[in-house]
Amino acid sequence: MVTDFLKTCCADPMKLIGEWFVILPALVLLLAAAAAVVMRNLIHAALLLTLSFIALGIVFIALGAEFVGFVQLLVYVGAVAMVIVFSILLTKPDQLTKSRNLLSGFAPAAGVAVAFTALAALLGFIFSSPLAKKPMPAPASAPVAAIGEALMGDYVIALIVLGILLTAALVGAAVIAMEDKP
Amino acid sequence: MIFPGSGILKGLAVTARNFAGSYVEKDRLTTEQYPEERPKLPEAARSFPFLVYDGDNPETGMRCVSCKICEKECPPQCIYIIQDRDEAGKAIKRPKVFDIDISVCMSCQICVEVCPFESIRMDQDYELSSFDRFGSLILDKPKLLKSNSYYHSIHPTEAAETDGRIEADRLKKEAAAAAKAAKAAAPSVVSASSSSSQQEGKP
Amino acid sequence: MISSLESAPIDVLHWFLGLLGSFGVPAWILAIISALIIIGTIIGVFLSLFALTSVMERKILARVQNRYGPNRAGPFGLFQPIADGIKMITKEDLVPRTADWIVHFLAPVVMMVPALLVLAIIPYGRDMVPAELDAGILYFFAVGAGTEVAVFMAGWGSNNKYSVLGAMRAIAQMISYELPLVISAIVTAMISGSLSPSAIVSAQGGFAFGFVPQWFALTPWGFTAGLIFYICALAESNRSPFDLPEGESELVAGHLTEYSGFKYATFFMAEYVGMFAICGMFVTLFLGGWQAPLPFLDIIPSWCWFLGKVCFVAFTMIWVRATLPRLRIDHLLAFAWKFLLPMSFAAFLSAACWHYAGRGPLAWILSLAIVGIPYLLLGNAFTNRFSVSRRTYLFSE
Amino acid sequence: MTLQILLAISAILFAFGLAAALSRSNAIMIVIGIELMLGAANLNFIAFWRFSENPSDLAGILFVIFSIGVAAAEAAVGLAIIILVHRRIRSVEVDDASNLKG
Repeated sequence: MVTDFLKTCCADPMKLIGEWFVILPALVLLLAAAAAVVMRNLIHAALLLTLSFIALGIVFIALGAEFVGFVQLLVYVGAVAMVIVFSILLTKPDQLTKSRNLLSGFAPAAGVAVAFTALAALLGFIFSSPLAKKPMPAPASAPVAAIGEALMGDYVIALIVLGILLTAALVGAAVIAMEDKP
Repeated sequence: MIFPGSGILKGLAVTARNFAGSYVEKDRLTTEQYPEERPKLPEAARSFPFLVYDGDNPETGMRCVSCKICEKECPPQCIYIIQDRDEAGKAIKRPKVFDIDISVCMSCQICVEVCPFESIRMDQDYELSSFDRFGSLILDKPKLLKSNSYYHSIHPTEAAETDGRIEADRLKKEAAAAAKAAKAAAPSVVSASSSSSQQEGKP
Repeated sequence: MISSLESAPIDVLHWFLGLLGSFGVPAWILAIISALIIIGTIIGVFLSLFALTSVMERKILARVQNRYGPNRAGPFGLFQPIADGIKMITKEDLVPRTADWIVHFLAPVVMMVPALLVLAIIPYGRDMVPAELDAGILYFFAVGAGTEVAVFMAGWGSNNKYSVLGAMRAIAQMISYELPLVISAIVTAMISGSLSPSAIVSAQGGFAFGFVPQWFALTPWGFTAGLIFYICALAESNRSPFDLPEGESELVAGHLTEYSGFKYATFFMAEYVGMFAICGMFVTLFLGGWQAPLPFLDIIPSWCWFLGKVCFVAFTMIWVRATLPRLRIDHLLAFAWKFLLPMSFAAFLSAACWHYAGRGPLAWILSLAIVGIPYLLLGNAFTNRFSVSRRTYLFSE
Repeated sequence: MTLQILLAISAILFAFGLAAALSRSNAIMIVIGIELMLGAANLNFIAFWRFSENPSDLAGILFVIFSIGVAAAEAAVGLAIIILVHRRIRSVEVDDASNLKG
């Protein structure tokens, strides 16, 4: 194992770094996500969620999907995480730690059990599927120009619908959260 | 209908004019560069008291006669005087010790008001900070004694007035002594002349 | 001679790497060394710019107020940053007892990282981009989003109500101003047809009539978008008049209240480096990047032009700081959502018209109208909305 | 590296998200769990795009872009609802929001 590692290291260091460039952020992603899920302090959970979003973005970039990675960072870190944090601050920041813990009571335990059953089933399918054993193909890239062409060509209707959805969500969120006038 | 944002542009123009102007017109910059340039103090500026002496020798020209009025009048009691005595133990009209604790002094100038011999006056020296907490904030006699010409340099009007008063006093006393001497004719010429010379002090 | 000056930094780097290569250093180590040298140079240049600005800003502000400014440390006060640095390092690093110490500790680090990362994609000169990215502008904004997290962490970790208030204001402000910022930047990408900063710079090359530079800021839509970008850049880098997250007079410095010593210095540094990065982006997007303003001025190396333009934009930011008072928080947010956002959409539309009307006189008139009419209408609505009437005091007199 | 590793990572991430969404009683934690699950789905899309025979077909990437957009809309509306609920019942615990009359 160690000798193998050293051999790869000396033979082609760049290749090794390239592989770890995916694995390391993925490990950070899983650890941060796990910590975010079990954390009692909501703010810590939100910050760890932000970290896992960043790690996910780096995984995307490492896999060659630069554009998506940057969009992930921009939207999730810049907007979604901040909106979550903001709503935590707006809803009783003094009772942060009173949230019920994982695995206390029957219903949460059942939830965790369902989640792990799903995980076991998924892992079973993944490791038994012949498709998933495929080796990594040559590095692929998604040039921004091609993505732009696709967005404005084949997928233009989806893009417009997304725009309408976002506008509706913006207006809807503003209306829902608006202070009711007595 | 006004053009929006014109106010901001106007404000920017004002600050730009100030910025450029401070390099062109020197009198825009009113700040004094303190250690290099000193402020020209107004004549009425006062900091702490000092003792005036006449002539060149501080010891002989001292106006103070150790009457201790200032010591008694001083509200924070920061003046400390011991009268000098000669070998025989007889009091001399001169202080042996004259200390002013300027960490206590409040610059009220009452000592100046009460001094009948025009001896104690207010200084203008304001650079009195020191690293020594106890020693250098107590001004002793050598530090306090400053010449009449120094007094003239800091408070010219007041010093001239004081000199005029002393001179008038002296003239009056001389005239009185002369009149007395003329009236009393012979009997005690020696004692009268000696007493007048003692009172008038050094010119 | 001229061409050698133009590429002098790159030549020096290549010479040094060639020297190392002649000693038999393997190629991949050379690649790492070259990257480290580039990173070190950029960080060095920007940190010394920060040091210079920290004293120049105070001097400029002083001059505006008819004072001298710092002039005691060294000639013209130029050693002031060293004195400040020594002061900051030797200060005690205080952490409040009730603070969320790990968040409190990490905040300055998280603040510094995006500020340095965004420097990677700015074209500093002809063929001088540290990281040539296809989606460079997107990278700039994606990484820049980390600043908000850092500000929030600082505010929350301090466990101080003023800090949390400052952090909440900062987040509200940054999210609000991010939208017009990104939209006005995207306008330039739309016209030049690329998200890569160097492509946008080269799209602004050349001169109309032989002497008028074709910078985007010199077109109606580009001027509008540039102005919006500039205003949002002021807000994003927390500079006056948008500095209420750290308003000293109301929030005792907001999220910075509980920071002292080197952590405070790190925040300060990150803020200034971020300001320079966004100035660099502004220059890249709207002021022609490293292009010379007149054809015959090409003899001056391109990176000098870039540096000069960045310094000029930074100077105007200081100038604005010296002029305008701080906004109120509701005015600030209303300004972003009700004025800047519609105006950035107008700039967007105007740029599209400019492109399709052939970039000629007709395009000028059309795009000017599309930008100008909403500006006048919105601006007048705003000035009427916020105009101050004469106050009457009921119980005085 | 094979596709298996990426798919396993994404499955574990999905399980974490599911566990959070099902077992936490705080509404904000449920939103966090949903975001994690969406992230896992996005990771799957990117992984399949990366290992596909024809990477110039950008369906995977475009789907992720749309999914991120939808997630942003969902987060905005969801958190607005949470703030509204908090304003009504002074709590963000989902168990407390048991009254249909609002």
